[in-house]
Amino acid sequence: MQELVTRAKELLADGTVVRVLGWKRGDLSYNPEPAYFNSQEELEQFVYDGFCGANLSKYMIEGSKKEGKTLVFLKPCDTYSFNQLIKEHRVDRDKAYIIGVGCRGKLDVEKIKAQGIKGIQNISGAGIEEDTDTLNIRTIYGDKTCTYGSAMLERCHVCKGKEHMIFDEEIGESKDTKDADRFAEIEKIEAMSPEEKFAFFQKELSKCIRCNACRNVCPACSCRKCVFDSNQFDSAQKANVDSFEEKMFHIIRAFHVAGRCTDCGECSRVCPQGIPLHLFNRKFIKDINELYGEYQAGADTESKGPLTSFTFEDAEPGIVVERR
Amino acid sequence: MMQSQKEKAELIREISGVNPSKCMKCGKCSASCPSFQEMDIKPHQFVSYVLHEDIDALLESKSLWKCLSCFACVERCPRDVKPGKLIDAARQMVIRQKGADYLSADEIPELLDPELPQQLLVSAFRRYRR
Amino acid sequence: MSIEKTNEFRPKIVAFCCNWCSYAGADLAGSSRLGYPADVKIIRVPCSCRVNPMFILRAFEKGADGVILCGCHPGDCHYTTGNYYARRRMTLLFSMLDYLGVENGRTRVEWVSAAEGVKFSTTMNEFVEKIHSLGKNVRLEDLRCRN
Amino acid sequence: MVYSYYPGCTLKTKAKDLDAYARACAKVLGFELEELENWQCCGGVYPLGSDEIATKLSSVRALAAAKEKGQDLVTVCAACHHVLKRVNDDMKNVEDIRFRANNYMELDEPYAGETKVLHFLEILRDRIGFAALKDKVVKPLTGRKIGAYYGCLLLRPSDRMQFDDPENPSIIEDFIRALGAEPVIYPYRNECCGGYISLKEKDMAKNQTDLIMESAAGMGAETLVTACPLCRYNLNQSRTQEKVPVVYFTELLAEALGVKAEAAETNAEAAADAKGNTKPEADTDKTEDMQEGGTQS
Amino acid sequence: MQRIGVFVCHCGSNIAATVDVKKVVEMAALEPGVVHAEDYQYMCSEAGQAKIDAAIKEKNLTGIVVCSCSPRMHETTFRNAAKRAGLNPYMVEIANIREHCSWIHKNMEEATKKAVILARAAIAKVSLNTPLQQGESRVTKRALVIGGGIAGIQTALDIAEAGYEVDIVEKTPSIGGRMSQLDKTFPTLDCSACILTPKMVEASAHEKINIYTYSEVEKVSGFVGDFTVDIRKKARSVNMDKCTGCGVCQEKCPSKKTPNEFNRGLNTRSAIYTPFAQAIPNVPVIDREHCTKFKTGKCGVCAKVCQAGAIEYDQQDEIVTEKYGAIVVATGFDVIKLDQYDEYAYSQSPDVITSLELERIMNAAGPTKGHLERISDHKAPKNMVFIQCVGSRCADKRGKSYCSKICCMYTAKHAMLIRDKYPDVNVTVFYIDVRTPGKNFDEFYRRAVEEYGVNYIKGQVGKVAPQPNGQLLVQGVDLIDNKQILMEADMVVLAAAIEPNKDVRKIATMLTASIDTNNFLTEAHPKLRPVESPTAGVFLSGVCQGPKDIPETVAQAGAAAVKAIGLLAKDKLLTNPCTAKSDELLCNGCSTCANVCPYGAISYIDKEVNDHGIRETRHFAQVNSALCQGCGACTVACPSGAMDLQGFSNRQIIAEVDAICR
Repeated sequence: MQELVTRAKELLADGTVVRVLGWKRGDLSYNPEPAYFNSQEELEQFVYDGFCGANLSKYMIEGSKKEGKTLVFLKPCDTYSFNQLIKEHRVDRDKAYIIGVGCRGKLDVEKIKAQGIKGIQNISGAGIEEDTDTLNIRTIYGDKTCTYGSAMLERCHVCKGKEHMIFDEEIGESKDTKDADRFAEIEKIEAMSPEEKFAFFQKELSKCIRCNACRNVCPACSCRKCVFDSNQFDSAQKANVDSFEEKMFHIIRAFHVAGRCTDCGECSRVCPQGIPLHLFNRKFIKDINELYGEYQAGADTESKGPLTSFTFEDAEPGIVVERR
Repeated sequence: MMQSQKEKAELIREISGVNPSKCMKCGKCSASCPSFQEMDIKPHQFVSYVLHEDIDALLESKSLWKCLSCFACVERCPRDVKPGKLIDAARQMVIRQKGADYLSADEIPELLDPELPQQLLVSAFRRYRR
Repeated sequence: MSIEKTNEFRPKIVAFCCNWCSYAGADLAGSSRLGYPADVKIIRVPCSCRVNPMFILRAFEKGADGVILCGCHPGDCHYTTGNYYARRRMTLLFSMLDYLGVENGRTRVEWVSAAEGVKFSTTMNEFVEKIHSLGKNVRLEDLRCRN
Repeated sequence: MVYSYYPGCTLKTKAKDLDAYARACAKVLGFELEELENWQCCGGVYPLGSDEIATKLSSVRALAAAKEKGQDLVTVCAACHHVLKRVNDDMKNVEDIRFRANNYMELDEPYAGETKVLHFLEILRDRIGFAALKDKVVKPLTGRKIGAYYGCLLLRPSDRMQFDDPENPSIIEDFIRALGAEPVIYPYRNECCGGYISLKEKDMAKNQTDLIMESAAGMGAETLVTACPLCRYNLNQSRTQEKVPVVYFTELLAEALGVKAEAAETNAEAAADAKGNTKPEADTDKTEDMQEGGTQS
Repeated sequence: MQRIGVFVCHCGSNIAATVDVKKVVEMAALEPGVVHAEDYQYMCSEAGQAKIDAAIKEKNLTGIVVCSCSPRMHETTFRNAAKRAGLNPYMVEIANIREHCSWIHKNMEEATKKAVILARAAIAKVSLNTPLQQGESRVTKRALVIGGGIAGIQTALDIAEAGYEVDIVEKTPSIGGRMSQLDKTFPTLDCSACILTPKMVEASAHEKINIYTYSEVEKVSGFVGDFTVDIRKKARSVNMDKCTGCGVCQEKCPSKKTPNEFNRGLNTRSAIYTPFAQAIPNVPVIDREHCTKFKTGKCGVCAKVCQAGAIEYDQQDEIVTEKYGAIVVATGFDVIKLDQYDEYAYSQSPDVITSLELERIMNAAGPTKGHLERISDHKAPKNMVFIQCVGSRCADKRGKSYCSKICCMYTAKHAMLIRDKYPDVNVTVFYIDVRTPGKNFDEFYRRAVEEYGVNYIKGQVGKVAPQPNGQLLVQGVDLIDNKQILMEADMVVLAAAIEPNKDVRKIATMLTASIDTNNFLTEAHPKLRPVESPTAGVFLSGVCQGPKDIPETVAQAGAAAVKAIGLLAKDKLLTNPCTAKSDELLCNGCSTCANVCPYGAISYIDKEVNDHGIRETRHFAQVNSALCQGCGACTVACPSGAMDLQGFSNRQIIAEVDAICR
């Protein structure tokens, strides 16, 4: 981590960049937050550890509007988002100095709590350089441990890989964390009866409080004004009355990012209600891969997305029934 | 049970699955039929009789027992009418009546010869008897 | 074979028809007097690609029991490519609805040319029959909006 | 490759040679015909009435048995092939028949036309290929002029049978060519031989076969080849002066593959066994009809 | 708030018999914004339009809904009425209560209910309409005719005579088409070549007509008034300017085994060839597939014998790009393949032929030099049998469902010509019906029967059996005598169904012109607009639209020309104002919309905007309304809803959905 700070200071000092976009220590050891650092002093607050899950790509939309270059730290998975934003002219490549940082999987404090560890005060072992598989957790009830892997975000178990898709320089090593099939969850739901499916999503989505955290964090949901906030479709934000509104919101949100979503998993990470929102996006990704050929949004900055291209032989919508 | 001509026509349509109104009266069925000479009611007339619900005449017709079910008429019909299936349906209607078999057990022995294959007997039974 | 039963479930069915093929096909069904149930109401759109998934969900939200989208046959789009985009969009949307446990069969895409009045009519008859077999759309309806 | 095999009643009685040659040839060609256990007579003709269920059940049983074994179902007799193929088609496509037949049958798993029904000739054409067959020929029938007699059962109705062009078929001609002989094309090769009519209306059948025989002979055929025992019987009843001998296609095949003699031997043994038995059909006859018919021998 | 007027049409009894129009008026009047509602016998009539006019003026209406027939029928009528009354024509919406309601429902209560709902949807929509202005686009004063048969030639001549430039694109090496293959024409029996050749010459000599033979349309873009077309000029391998048409190359060409397409494969031709003697241009092409020089590199005889040095083996295909204001499709027909009809032994006997083949046999320039003889043994026939409706009027897959229309007449023609020239030949025609609607047509057919003794038998043929003696045994039926007929014939002639040229589907796709299940191009209206395609600027000439004979083809060719001329005569076209429009404050500039636009109508600009007090330079989409055709693909691609379609806006469609589901 120190290496990142040192390099950032150098770049600030030599004028390559005028600010740094990174993560700042939070009030607790497991909740760092994205922040701009404008001086070497401010960088003292910089942190990069296992809890720095936040994808900084989207912040570069604003960063691109600021004067001068911004140094941004991107994990391998974040670079897909950044590429996609370049493709959509939402960020300015020339305004960014990208340091691709290593990643050994990102952590989710909820996963730790779910293991029955309560009253967390401090967690150690989450550092990026630390070569340990154990997290030491100090709680008001005494010290506890859990494995690094058991505290990892879902998305890291299905990691897209260690490569940075775009960068100016790379610092740090990454680890293979993939140990699950990305589409296993989707297939499980697909195999359910319609009643089970409906019940499953009803249960999950009834938790939604329409806080819009998923939308706000999503690098693909970068509209200046969301359709759900405008009167374009007479759908301006309404109070939640029933589950349909949530369904509609989440279906349309997933549809709007279909073919553009890089599966960065931020939506599920930030949901305060713990709704597995990635299940929507990943369903579209799975369908796209199966019906129109493998496609990874953000793998490059030129290719046409699956919903802006077609072939004469494309499957008919009736295939939905046939595949069942 | 006495059935009206209309009901019988309906039954023939149902058993055969044939819609006689598709016929355009080109006569290709009769032109193709190998048993044409032996038939009193010709294949194209058969379609017309069903259309006009004149079924009793068909049930008495000797054509029922002359059709080879070779499907030449079905294959070549430009309108997909399937006259052969109508004839078979009429034959079915006859043999489904008790005692109306066209082949009785008594007459079989004299029809046989040493070379005659099983298949022939089986087929004839299916066609002629309930 | 139209369904003309009274005192029972009368579905609300929205049919989006592209102006060039399917709307004309529906007109042809009309001028050929090829009936289909009055439950079907047609909305004219320039092209099948004009149909936003929002429209379809909106219809369900407001109590529709089925939504069908008709456009030109692939290769025959008046705007060359519109129906290809519509095809992908609808395939994904329908797949998602299926995934969420909404009975598939409530949504359908059919390509109907201007010359296919018969197809339009049979498609609508079939679709209404299908919706009848599925019954009222309770899974997607916003109860608040029902009259 | 192992296929389920449905020989049919005639191949167990009057057309044992058709069967014996088929088995011998299969061996040479590298596939196996595994006879279904407890198969029942197909009934000889396909019941045309849309309300006929009971008369189709024996075929469904055979089809379901093949499905259970996961094998394609092969027939040699044209009539059995016709019946099985069409019943299978009904089970696949006609909901009413499928529902009612399954209701009768009470199988563990409902049958819905999954089995593929193949005629022996289709195996030769589509699985082995006539070019490959040609390579296996050891005694080419060079110089022989052979007319194919298709009859109606293999070809019609073409949308169901999907066997070959119903008006200008070529599968048997290609077969004849593969064996090294010269096919003779004559126009009546796809006209009916009279079929079951020959039981009661003997003259009518003879009119038909006279036409076929004369046409074939006129065009220069020295042998006729067929896949159907009834066709062969009827053709042999023809009153024409110059009778063209009629043989089964499997016999020609066995000859060309060089296994005719040994197949004939086993066949003769079988025939001898059969003669010793006063009621040869008893073990295969499954229907009442058959037993009545069996009194003739 | 809009002030809406609703006008409900009875359409005589067409609507009023099934829909309670009074009830519709009553219910519509209750809708918000509706300040006027009335019904009338015929809204489209002058009196009906006057009512609309009066209501707009008296009640200061800002929008109107007409509940009537399909908008495809009278939308323009009512828009014009609104315009005359001073209302923007795009403030008009139509509720289709005829085609989509009264004509398909029987129950009055149901139909009325539905009509009310359709009216509500239209009212809901019109409440959100905004006045739109039509733009203008230019017209390129040049027409393209695809196909150089009699239809294409006639259309081109008529357009050229009106003073406009015309290009003909013909796929084969010469113009002339099917008509050039015919010997005589009915019902006057004049020689086909004698009447066609002068037209071919006239077309090729016309200063306004430019002919691309051996060429195909490769790509079409643009729209009415402004099409851009790529034409592939296939390499002819012969220099058109140098060639003198002497024909020596064709004589000397050693490769003469290619089936002669012009003679329907009845004889062969050389690899370098002109299809027929009167070909225009009279310049041969090298059929590279069959030319020894191209196959093996050796030969080159034609180049050696060509005095003019016109042979160019290294010619390449060339793409010419041209602009056109109007396009006429005249791609014609072919006869169906008969290999599915072998009960007639077409592929088993050379003496079973199609009527088009007979046409070539009877032609002096044909394979038999005009002598009627059998192809198998060149013997003169004694008995000929004609079979009608081979593949026409078929419900099954192998044939065509339609009547090919020309066969009855050409068969009568053939029968008559044969009986006239060879009185000892017996001619029998098996027919299902003899269809002779047309001036002097039935008289013609009757002459064949009465004066020429042609034996017409009502009934079909079941089988044609080639006999060992070379005869054809025809097994047919006489339905009048109720007898099966067996007759020997020397030749059998099949009236094969005609079908649109195979390439027409490709061309229709390029033109986005619609096509029916039989591959005939669809007309804009079957009765009232029979020569126009529903695609603006595309017109139909000849059999590509439906079976027709020569006089009908020529008549339609002229009609198509007039329609094209009517278009070319305009200096400007008014464009559809229902185009896409981007909201600059909502646009993200992501370019998704541009990716799906088929017209390249969307571009991006960087411009300073004032977004609720925030001034910043933004990158956003702009629609070129001259290029935009209003499909709406972009509106759905746009995630933010910045892109909307005028006249079919998101809110309008949603209002319709809500009204229907209410």
